[in-house]
Amino acid sequence: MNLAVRSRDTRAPFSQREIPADDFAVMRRENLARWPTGALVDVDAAVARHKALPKHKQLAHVFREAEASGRCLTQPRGGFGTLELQIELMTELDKVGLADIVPTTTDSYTRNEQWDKAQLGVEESRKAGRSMLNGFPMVNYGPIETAKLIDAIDKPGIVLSGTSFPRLTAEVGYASGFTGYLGSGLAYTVSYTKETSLEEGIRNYQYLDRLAALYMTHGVELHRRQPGFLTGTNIPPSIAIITCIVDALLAAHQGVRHYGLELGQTLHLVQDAAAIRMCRVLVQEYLQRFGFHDVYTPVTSLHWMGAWPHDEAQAAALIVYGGTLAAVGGANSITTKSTHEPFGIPTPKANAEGLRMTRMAIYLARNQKLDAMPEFQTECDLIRREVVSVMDKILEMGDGDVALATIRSAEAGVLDIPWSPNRHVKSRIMPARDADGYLRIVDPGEMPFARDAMEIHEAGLRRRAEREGVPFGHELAVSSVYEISEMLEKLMP
Amino acid sequence: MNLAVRSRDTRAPFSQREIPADDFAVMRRENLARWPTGALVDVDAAVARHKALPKHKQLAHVFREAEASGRCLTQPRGGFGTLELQIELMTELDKVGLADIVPTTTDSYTRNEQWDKAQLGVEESRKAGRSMLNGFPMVNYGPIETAKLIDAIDKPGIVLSGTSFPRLTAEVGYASGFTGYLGSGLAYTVSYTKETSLEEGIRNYQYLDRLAALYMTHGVELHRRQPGFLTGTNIPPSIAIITCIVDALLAAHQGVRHYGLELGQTLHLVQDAAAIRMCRVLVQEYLQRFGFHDVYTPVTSLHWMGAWPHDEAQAAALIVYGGTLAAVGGANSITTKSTHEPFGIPTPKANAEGLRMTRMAIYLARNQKLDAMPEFQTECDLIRREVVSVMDKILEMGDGDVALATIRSAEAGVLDIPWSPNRHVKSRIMPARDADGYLRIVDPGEMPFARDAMEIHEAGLRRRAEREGVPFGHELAVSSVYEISEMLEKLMP
Amino acid sequence: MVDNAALPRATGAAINKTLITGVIGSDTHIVGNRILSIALENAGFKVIALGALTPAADFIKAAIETAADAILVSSLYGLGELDCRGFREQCIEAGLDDILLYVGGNLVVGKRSWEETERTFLGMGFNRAFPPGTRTDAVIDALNCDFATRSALVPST
Amino acid sequence: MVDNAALPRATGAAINKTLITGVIGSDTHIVGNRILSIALENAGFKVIALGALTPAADFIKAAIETAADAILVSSLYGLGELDCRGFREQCIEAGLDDILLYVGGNLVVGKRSWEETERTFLGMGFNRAFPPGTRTDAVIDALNCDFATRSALVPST
Ligand code: B12
Ligand code: B12
Repeated sequence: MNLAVRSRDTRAPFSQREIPADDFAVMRRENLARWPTGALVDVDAAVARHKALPKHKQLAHVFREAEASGRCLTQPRGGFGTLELQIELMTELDKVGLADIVPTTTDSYTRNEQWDKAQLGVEESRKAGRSMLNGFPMVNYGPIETAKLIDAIDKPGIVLSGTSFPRLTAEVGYASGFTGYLGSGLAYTVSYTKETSLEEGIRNYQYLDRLAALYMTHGVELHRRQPGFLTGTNIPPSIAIITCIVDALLAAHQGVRHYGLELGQTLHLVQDAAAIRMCRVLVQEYLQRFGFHDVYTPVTSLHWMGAWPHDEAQAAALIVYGGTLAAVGGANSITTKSTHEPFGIPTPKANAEGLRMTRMAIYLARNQKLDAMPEFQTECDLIRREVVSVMDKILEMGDGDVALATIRSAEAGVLDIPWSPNRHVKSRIMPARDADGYLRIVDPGEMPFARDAMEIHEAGLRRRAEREGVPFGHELAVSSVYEISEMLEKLMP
Repeated sequence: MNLAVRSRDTRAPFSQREIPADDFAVMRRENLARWPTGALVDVDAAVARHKALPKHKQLAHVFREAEASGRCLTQPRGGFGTLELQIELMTELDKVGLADIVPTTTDSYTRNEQWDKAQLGVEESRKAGRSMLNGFPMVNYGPIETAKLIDAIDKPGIVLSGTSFPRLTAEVGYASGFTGYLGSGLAYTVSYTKETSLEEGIRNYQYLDRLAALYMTHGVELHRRQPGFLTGTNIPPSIAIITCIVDALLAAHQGVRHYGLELGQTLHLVQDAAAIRMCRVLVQEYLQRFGFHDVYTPVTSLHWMGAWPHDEAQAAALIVYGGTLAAVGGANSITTKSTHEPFGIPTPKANAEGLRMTRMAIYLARNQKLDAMPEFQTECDLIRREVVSVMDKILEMGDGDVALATIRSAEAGVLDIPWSPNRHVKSRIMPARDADGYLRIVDPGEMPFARDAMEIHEAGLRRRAEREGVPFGHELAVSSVYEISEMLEKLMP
Repeated sequence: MVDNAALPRATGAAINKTLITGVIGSDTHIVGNRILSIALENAGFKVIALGALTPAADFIKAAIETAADAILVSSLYGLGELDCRGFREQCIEAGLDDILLYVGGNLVVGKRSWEETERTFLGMGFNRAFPPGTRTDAVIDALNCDFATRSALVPST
Repeated sequence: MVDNAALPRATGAAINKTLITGVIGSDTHIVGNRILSIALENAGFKVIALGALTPAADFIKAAIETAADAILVSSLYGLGELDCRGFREQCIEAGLDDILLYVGGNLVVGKRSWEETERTFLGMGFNRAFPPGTRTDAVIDALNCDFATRSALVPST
């Protein structure tokens, strides 16, 4: 990682403010100079490329269309180490899996800006005849080569790159004709880094968001998206929604107007539907409060993000049920997994199969909604109380600036993330599944959740503890990490 | 088929009345004489065998236990042509599939009492090294050999034999230690025969029900069960429930007190939950009306009984969603299928996989109920109105006798079954899926459904016809036969 | 499907051909057979539908009585291989040496490769065998094609 | 799982052993590693937990500083094979010739046979490799067993 360059970016005082055009031009020049392919990024050419794309290959458009016709789009994940393998994968996902949105996941070296290591991985992969990288090294290939991926498919493409350092990858990705980009400063920094400060992570995503806004000024609307799944490990809806609000406000300040929100599934029919509803509602409320009245915020539901069972039959159940949850919950899209999830990166075939299972599940659950169900309303109210109590405290700490609010509240533990590897959050909050299958909070750490909400959480968890004859405490959280991955023989003997 | 003997059974005037003990003894003697293995059936020995079974191998007990703890039991189907293959299958279903109830499906020759043909099939299967029969020829093996099946498993066994001629198979099955037996006079006659009269079918099942009652007088409670799936082809809940009521009343008159009710899934979350609820409620209401206050009637939900998609991913979705529907609907058990369903009889492995997918789905949906949902209540009311309007007319036609009511109402078309091969029902009623995914009735034939109920059906169907630009009529029914089996590419392009 | 139910789809040589349909043996799967029969009729064929549970001999008897041009045997329940043994021989015995024989449905027990199954039934003397899931349009197309070929071989006077 | 969290489960030769844990390379999968570290500590081991994103060199440095008896390397993200290359050689260079080396997690990209994967990592000099889904009890048992064997080989004076 090129620390020298990174420290240059941090010159301007840290705030939520839009990066001024002049500063941004300088930042871009410096950024693009970090690896040879950066020189191939040209916004004018990229804008022309985007404008030449048919509507159905533009993700921003596809989302709005789908919402109008009440469809839930499907999107897998997937990245392999070479262009050839990646084209093969994307074609399979598009043609066999019927993916509505086709992804390119980058490899971990790329995510950490270790492009030299990634280069090695490409070569090793070519030699080994199989992918030695866990994703596609987009920066190494550069925008001209990478554009071939978009040419190979008949759907919109999205870049998935779980990192706090997206600046060069984003330049390459958008320039290549990808019309969507997943990632955000708060969410990814807490889930993908150990030492990186939230300030650095947020600055890097301010760059990316500012880049999307730059395309907008050229008449190209790009999709940006927040990965609310965080550490993927039993994230209660309120935690995910709080990070969605923070990241959405940060993005909106940079000029983003098409901002997706992701939520990992809790696997509870009612809780997931309520989470999807309240994510949409609450993010909009906070955006409006800050004067942003024109940000479109579709919600994506994610197949179970925690540990998966090894039995393929059980895994299939998670996939299909996930499709049901997304459809019933009214998600705008679902991000899918495969039966290979517990083992390793899926083959294209397994990945396409996961898509088809999900798609059929969506078809079967069409028209089913829980709106009129009292439990749904109760859960919506509960989520609102949780989010508002914490969110208002977070904002208060920023003296009107969301960026500062984020740093300060994380430091104080007011904003906290379960199971985070990052030193700059306390990671004291502990979630666990309760007696009725809701994901609840067994220990809020320093998070100022409304007292009456926490009482509901505790009651359900105490009932579970009692039923299982274990003490009320962290053990509930640990066994909840394993729960869904347990063999059926143990889950339901 | 031995017509001579069958006509002897029909001597007593046809009615709902319990077969007197003396008559029954004569009937049993004649019946058991029809194939050599009949001589091996001895009720005293059989009673001893049943009493020696541990509680967890007694289906009547297992159902009550499961209900008390709110569990939904799983049960597959399955039968192969030889004892060795059948033991292997049942062991796999028990140990790998974790089936709570282990089945033995008989072959079609056995069902039609063509035991000589079945014998040929056993020999052909032995030669070919694979099963040339579509089930286990239980009568040919006889009770002593067949008992080895029950010894091989650690769960209760149930006989599945779709036929109007169950008398000898039932004797062998119960004597072998099977504690459950599926089939009924009305339901199976309309779905498994062409020329057989309802009178004959009902008489044959009166024999079987009377046999179960005979065991009861010896202190052995056996599970009997009605196959409400009928022709498996888009059966609306009210049709299934009407046949459940008729067959339950017939069974209760013979002394049966543990009578399961089956419902094929409609694949609609709300409609299936309402169907399960109203099946239980309405059957009890009619039983009580006839003075039967102590019949236990658990409800079984059946995986999609119509045509299946060939794509295994799509089939997996039907399996998992089916588990969700059964669990959310509060079914006492679910009968499962596999991804091989559209092709042929599944391998033991595929069958066990279907069980595991379903079981995981049940686990995931635990605690989820729709009771408080207004749509659920509306659908329950609708089902009640449909059932009561037809059922009361059926009973009226019998002058107080359910058996006579059945024959007469079928003849008049007041009782009718969609897609039946049987000449003695009109099969004029035509079901189809409506715009919201509910199974509705596009043409009631002569069935006297309440007018306001039919208006609701028509409205939903007209909306679908309009959306698809097809006329309101039988085409809706035909395309609904194919619908679920269509490739995803067509269902949801 | 009966999308274009009203329009006769049987073409040229196929018009006015008589077909026997039915489900062979102890097989009660009537749904697909019924839909097929209706579709064939709507397509302009003359259809004698014997329904479910039809013995092999009844197909042949009906074919003789109606001077049928083809017999379409359905078998769904897994015993097709046993039920259809000797069907062509019985036709020949009855003097129906060249009658067009189709078979379709779920032809064997279990999930075997279609190639293997097809070979088995063609070996038994069926002119065509159809895999599970066959749609009615495909059957109509095959009939049109086969009747056209046959009429080309036997030039009409 | 931490069912019996309070009871030290390390037995005999394993008591008071020092273990280094961490997730190697650019890998952020901390959950399993954290649960494992807690379980090992609860079992009576002394655990130095380096956390996620730990370079190979840091494991070795920590092992030298604490005179550790074993290093437990986690790798989940699929680059384990690349990240762990030369790990044993680096240990030997640092004078940790015989230190017990375990590796676990999701060790390769994709779904390869476990036998093949295990062979690869044992070939790289790890004493044991653990497949995906390994529970903490299995790790504790293996440590107990290996420390017992080792102390039997080197008789304590
Ligand atoms: C509905 C159904 C039933 C209903 C039948 C109701 C009725 N009376 O019709 C019920 C529930 C009663 C039933 C019973 C049984 N069934 Co069933 N059933 C099915 C199911 C789910 C759908 C069949 C269907 O209606 N398809 C829809 C129609 C439109 O399609 P189709 O029948 O395939 O017909 C189309 C084409 O095949 C083609 N076609 C058909 N015939 C012909 C002929 C020619 C010449 C041509 C060219 C084309 C052609 O055109 C049709 C229209 O497009 C199938 C599995 C599946 N397909 O998903 C199993 C299936 C056929 N059944 C099966 C079995 C084993 C049975 C039982 C023996 C066991 C049991 N489950 O109880 C009994 C049989 C009883 C008996 N004696 O026949 C097996 C057959 C196994 C095998 N072949 O290896 C299947 C495949 C399920 C399975 N995997 O186990 N069944
Ligand atoms: C949760 C999760 C995440 C979270 C991680 C959050 C966090 N900071 O910890 C998030 C969402 C951030 C994530 C990100 C990524 N993930 Co991930 N993730 C998972 C998942 C679903 C569960 C992992 C988990 O927590 N398991 C629960 C714990 C308790 O189990 P465990 O980690 O296996 O540890 C136990 C044992 O393995 C054992 N053990 C562990 N270490 C060791 C060491 C020794 C010596 C021993 C003896 C035992 C042992 O003991 C532990 C306790 O029982 C797995 C798939 C799965 N397992 O279902 C994928 C998985 C590990 N991830 C994968 C990938 C590819 C990624 C990404 C690269 C791509 C992406 N999806 O964005 C990034 C990686 C980023 C990076 N630089 O590391 C792949 C790895 C592929 C491979 N190996 O071929 C997997 C297998 C999913 C898949 N099939 O694609 N992931």
